[in-house]
Amino acid sequence: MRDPLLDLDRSEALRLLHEMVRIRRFEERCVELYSAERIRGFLHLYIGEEAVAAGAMGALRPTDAVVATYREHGHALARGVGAPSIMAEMFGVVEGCSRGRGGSMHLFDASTRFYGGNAIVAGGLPLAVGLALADRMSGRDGVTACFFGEGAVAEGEFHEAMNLAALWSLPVLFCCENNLYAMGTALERSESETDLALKASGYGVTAWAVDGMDVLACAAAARRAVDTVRGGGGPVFLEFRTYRFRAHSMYDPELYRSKEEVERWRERDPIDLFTARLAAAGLLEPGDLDRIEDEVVAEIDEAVRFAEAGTPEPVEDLTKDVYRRAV
Amino acid sequence: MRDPLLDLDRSEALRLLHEMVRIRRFEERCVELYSAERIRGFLHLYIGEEAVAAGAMGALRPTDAVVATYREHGHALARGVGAPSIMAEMFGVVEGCSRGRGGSMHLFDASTRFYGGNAIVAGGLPLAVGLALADRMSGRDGVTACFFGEGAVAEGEFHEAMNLAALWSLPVLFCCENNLYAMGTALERSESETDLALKASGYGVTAWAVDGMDVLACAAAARRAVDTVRGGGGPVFLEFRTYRFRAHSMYDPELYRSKEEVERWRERDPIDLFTARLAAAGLLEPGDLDRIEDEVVAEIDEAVRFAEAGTPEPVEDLTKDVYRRAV
Amino acid sequence: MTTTEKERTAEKATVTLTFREAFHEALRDALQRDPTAFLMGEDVGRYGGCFGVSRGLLDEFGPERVRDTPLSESGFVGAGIGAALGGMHPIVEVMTVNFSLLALDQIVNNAATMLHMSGGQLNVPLVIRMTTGAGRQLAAQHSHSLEGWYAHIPGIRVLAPGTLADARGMLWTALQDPDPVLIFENGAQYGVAGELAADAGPVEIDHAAVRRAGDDLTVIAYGGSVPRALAAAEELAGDGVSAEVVDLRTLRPLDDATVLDSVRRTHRAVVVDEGWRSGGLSAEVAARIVEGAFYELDAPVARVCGAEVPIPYAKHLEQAAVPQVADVVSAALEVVGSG
Amino acid sequence: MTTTEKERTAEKATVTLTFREAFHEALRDALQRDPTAFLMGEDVGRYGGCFGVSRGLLDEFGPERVRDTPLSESGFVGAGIGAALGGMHPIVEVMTVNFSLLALDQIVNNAATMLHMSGGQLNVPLVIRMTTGAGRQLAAQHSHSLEGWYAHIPGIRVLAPGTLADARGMLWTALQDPDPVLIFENGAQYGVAGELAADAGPVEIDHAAVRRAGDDLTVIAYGGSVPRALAAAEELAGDGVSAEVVDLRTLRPLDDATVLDSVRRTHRAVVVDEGWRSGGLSAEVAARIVEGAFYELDAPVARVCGAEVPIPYAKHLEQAAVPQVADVVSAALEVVGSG
Ligand SMILES: Cc1ncc(C[n+]2csc(CCOP(=O)(O)OP(=O)(O)O)c2C)c(N)n1
Ligand SMILES: Cc1ncc(C[n+]2csc(CCOP(=O)(O)OP(=O)(O)O)c2C)c(N)n1
Ligand SMILES: [Mg+2]
Ligand SMILES: [Mg+2]
Repeated sequence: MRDPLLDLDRSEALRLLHEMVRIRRFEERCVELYSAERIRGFLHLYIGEEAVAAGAMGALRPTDAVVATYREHGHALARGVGAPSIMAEMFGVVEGCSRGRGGSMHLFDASTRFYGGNAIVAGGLPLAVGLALADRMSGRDGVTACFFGEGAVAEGEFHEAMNLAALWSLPVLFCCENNLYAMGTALERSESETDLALKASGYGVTAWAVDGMDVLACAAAARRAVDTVRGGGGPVFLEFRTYRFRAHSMYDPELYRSKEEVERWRERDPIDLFTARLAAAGLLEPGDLDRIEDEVVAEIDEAVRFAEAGTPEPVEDLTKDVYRRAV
Repeated sequence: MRDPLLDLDRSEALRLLHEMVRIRRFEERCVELYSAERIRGFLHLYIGEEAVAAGAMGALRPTDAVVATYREHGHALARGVGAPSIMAEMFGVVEGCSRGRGGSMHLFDASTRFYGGNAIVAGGLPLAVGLALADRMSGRDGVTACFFGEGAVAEGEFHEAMNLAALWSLPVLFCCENNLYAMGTALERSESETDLALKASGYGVTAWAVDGMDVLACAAAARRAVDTVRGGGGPVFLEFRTYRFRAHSMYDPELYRSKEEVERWRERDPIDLFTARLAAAGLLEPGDLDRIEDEVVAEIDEAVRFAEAGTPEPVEDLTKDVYRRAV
Repeated sequence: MTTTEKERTAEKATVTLTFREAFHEALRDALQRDPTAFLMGEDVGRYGGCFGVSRGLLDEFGPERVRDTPLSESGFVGAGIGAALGGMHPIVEVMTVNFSLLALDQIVNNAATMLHMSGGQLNVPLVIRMTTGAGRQLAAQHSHSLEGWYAHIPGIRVLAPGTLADARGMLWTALQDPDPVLIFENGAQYGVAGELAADAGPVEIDHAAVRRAGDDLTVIAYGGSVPRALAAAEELAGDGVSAEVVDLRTLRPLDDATVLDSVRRTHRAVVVDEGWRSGGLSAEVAARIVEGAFYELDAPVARVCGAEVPIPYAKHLEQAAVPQVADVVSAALEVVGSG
Repeated sequence: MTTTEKERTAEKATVTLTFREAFHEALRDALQRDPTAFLMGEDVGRYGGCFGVSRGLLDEFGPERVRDTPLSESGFVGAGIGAALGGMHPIVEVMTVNFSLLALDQIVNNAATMLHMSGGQLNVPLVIRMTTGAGRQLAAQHSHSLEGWYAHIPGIRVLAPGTLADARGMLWTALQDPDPVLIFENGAQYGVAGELAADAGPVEIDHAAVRRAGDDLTVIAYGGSVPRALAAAEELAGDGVSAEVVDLRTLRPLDDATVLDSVRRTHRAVVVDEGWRSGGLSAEVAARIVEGAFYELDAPVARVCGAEVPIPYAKHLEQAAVPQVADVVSAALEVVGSG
């Protein structure tokens, strides 16, 4: 395959870099805010995996749909859910994208067709099948992109959803983020067949693996996959080979992997890799990185200010929206 | 592969024939007894599929375990659960193998390690994994044979059980009885990948397909598979390609398949095929068939008499055995 | 029109049909009138529905709108939720409540939570139908009565039609409801026939109904227990006891106002519930009566429930395990005789 | 021994530890003493347990007996049932009750039915542990309190340790029980420390316990609500109200004798239950009190329960959604003031 870098114009290159840096810094700010006890509950960071969301999301149209997991800040940001409303969500205020009821694990945004934020592993996959079915039955040409970790592959719901999507040839893009661990469980202790793309092809689903640390590879794979899916070729399964640099959540002593292993993977930091590649190709100008960092900091500062100024939902509204139709 | 017929002595040949005829006539008697309202509830017949249970069960030892479905009369009979106690079970009397509490779908017999009789499709598969795990952890060399229909393959529990068994290299023999229909749902409307052995191999499980109408093929495959499993080679998946000649249950108008299709399959009746083959090979002597039929009828008559003489469980015992340890 | 003519018209205006037919008509009507509606589940199409309810619908509406699914309860219930989020009105059939346990994660963690958890953004206009109940000698794994148990979950509505009118009329209303609705069809009733207005249509799904007026006690029932409660009331009338029968109809949210109104008049209550007693809906009804009408109660609330056992196959044991008319009658007599 | 020596010994004879440590000790003890016991679940080994309960056990007992599983709740719970049938004593950890819905088919249709359905042949000596409860801002899909809901199922025992002694002592007894036992560990309690007898060991699992004696009313609680009930009783004592606190301990089978004994003396009852109110265990307790002590009741049984909403993330909303000490106090005062 032709090096996708050659097809890239500078603005698209910078957009991808910006998106990854934005996610990285956002997550880092979350850590600080967690330590400061402004964010609470479970917090799962996307640090190390930025290339996947940044790369893949660009292949989608606004009319497409996205389903994600509890590790979804990056997906929400890349999809266009505003940083202020995500931050406000984690501050637990009504200005949050889920009115402060969902927190970090349950970002929802109807306007960008961002359907969560699902905290049951593999629980989002059947939803994605249904969203795709609705598109198909309504004659719309939407694609539903469903993100999930490799740990989800062992769940029965993965199996049922893959089979349904393939059997009915539905427009679902399955984006498996294989970061090698499900909490502390390494892939080889979770799957009898660790080649996940091979496993997926057992459903008759077109599937291939992608270097999840290479944002261009992610973007190119997603574009190709989305074209297939939108063109009526049925579902596609992409295995993004990536790694999370941080603990599973804020409570994880990381007993299950060595510091050396983490360090080795950090050498393939997707942001560093891409920066170096752009520089080498002459696509990065002096000051680009600083400008991106400044923009990102400004955006995140603003998001935090917005969240801090937010309003807690009145306790009287606790039982609102259990049902849309009240009796 | 060498024709297994050539390895067969006459007594083994007649045993297999006898077992198939026995199951067939037992099932036919069940139909009569259902019409006579002596058997009630759901009744699923094994007619057409006899070669699978008759063939496969011979590969097991008494110390092995068997898990089956609601279509399990044939398995119970072939495993050595007495015809009288099976019949009594369907008459709902305490002489039944489950004291009349289980009926047709829930035959249990601890003494032959026959663990049901599971009426939730795919619900038995995780149990089989656990039984095999117990054998392994206890240092026993038992094999657990788990029978289920091809419809079960779509269930999440199939996926989870296959993966667990393969991952932990457990001694499970997965016996998939592919009779092409799950109630009225044809395989191709159920599975995106209709080659089930191929699908199973996606778990890293040794798998192959067998002509389920050929009792010798079934027996040979099961022997080979059990050897592998018992020898520590991990689970094996056998796809037995078979067909049910009757309706799914007693309430099925069979709108989903044509009479012609059923007729075509009836031409491959496993009993007829085997009889003809034995005759051609000179292994069948005049009178063999009649003697088998007579023995079988006598056994079934006796079973029915036994069941008819059975005792309904006293109503006071209804709540007995909800817990083994009463408070 | 002469009186006789009027009578004849009134006569003409009813039809005799079974619960199966009533449920079928409801489905057909929904698929005809609501272009976003579709039916999905195991064997709803070619087989005609495991209990024959959807027979013929595949021919009329085609395989996209009458969609056979593989055996994947969690998968297709979840897909129903997704399709509802995507703007459709799915009617998902889970053959029976027994198998719905496989889909419980989707129902509880997704369908029921979505609207609230998303801050009011995402409602799930989904209907899930399933068969419930014992009485057909199907034994432990095929005889659960868990509709009352489902009623514990906030975010879903739970309907239990116990009359032909509700069998015919609840689906449409449920389908137009913006929230997920579970409809429990009593399996033992499918073949039961009765009279229904020829123009019967949608019914409201918010209130319990008094099915028979009475003064001496209130018998509260739902679903398959409604006919038993009515039969018991008839028998009690012979004994000089006037029983009011309340059909809960909707198990969540529970219309306790109708129940309390009745009990405040009769001062005595018997709850009939085919489900297991401990932690069943019967307990909730009893608790609400105590909370709302304690000082008007002349006797403790009695419960007639399913025995706390896995339902056995043998007929006499199964019958002993589920409430019978005689059990209701004797509980009622005891309640009326005490206090 | 002099008195002082005895006192010193008595002092020495307690240890300070957290619920997490108590649960850990129970596991360790079980694995040491019962060679057929093994622990199986997601991340019980290398990760050390999602809440740190099993940390260190992998090193001590090895990967066969402390078995990490893939994310396959139905699969490994079912495998636990099978292993129990095969003669082992599996301790299956389902990380939290929220995920146990994925395994509900195995629990309800297999574990709970097997013994009865097989005519008494096949018992299932299985223990399933899981974390339950809200209070840590984990939002709608991670905050369920469904132990009371599970108590609806005949064939299983349901335990809800609410004290350190029970956290330490229930597991062994459950493990030696011939029937399937579910143990619910309250997640918000893991870090709570207290005093426990140094030689604390197995406890019986059949009876409720009076945790504090009182005369004016009975407060009934379980699991994570026990400390709240006790705190409320303390506060009520300041108001001159003497509250008896009953800890249910075992939710199925329910020991209503202990509850009724108490209520017959106090004539008033408040049930505290973190679970949703409608159809929750609180309803069953209320119904049983009415059935067993109606004529001795001076006021309606009150319930202090979780709000009927998916639990929200925002702290103030979450706190408002689950019963607080102040809620118990005010319910108690109302009950005592009425009737
Ligand atoms: C059904 C279910 N079981 C267990 C959990 C607890 N849990 C949360 S995240 C997680 C690991 C998931 O790993 P993976 O799918 O690889 O995603 P990653 O966290 O690596 O992005 C587990 C076990 C859960 N949320 N849902
Ligand atoms: C989980 C579950 N869903 C649905 C059913 C209803 N049902 C009983 S048998 C059956 C078909 C199963 O087909 P298959 O596995 O191929 O076995 P076969 O009956 O052909 O032997 C169905 C859908 C069930 N028993 N369990
Ligand atoms: Mg992972
Ligand atoms: Mg089949």
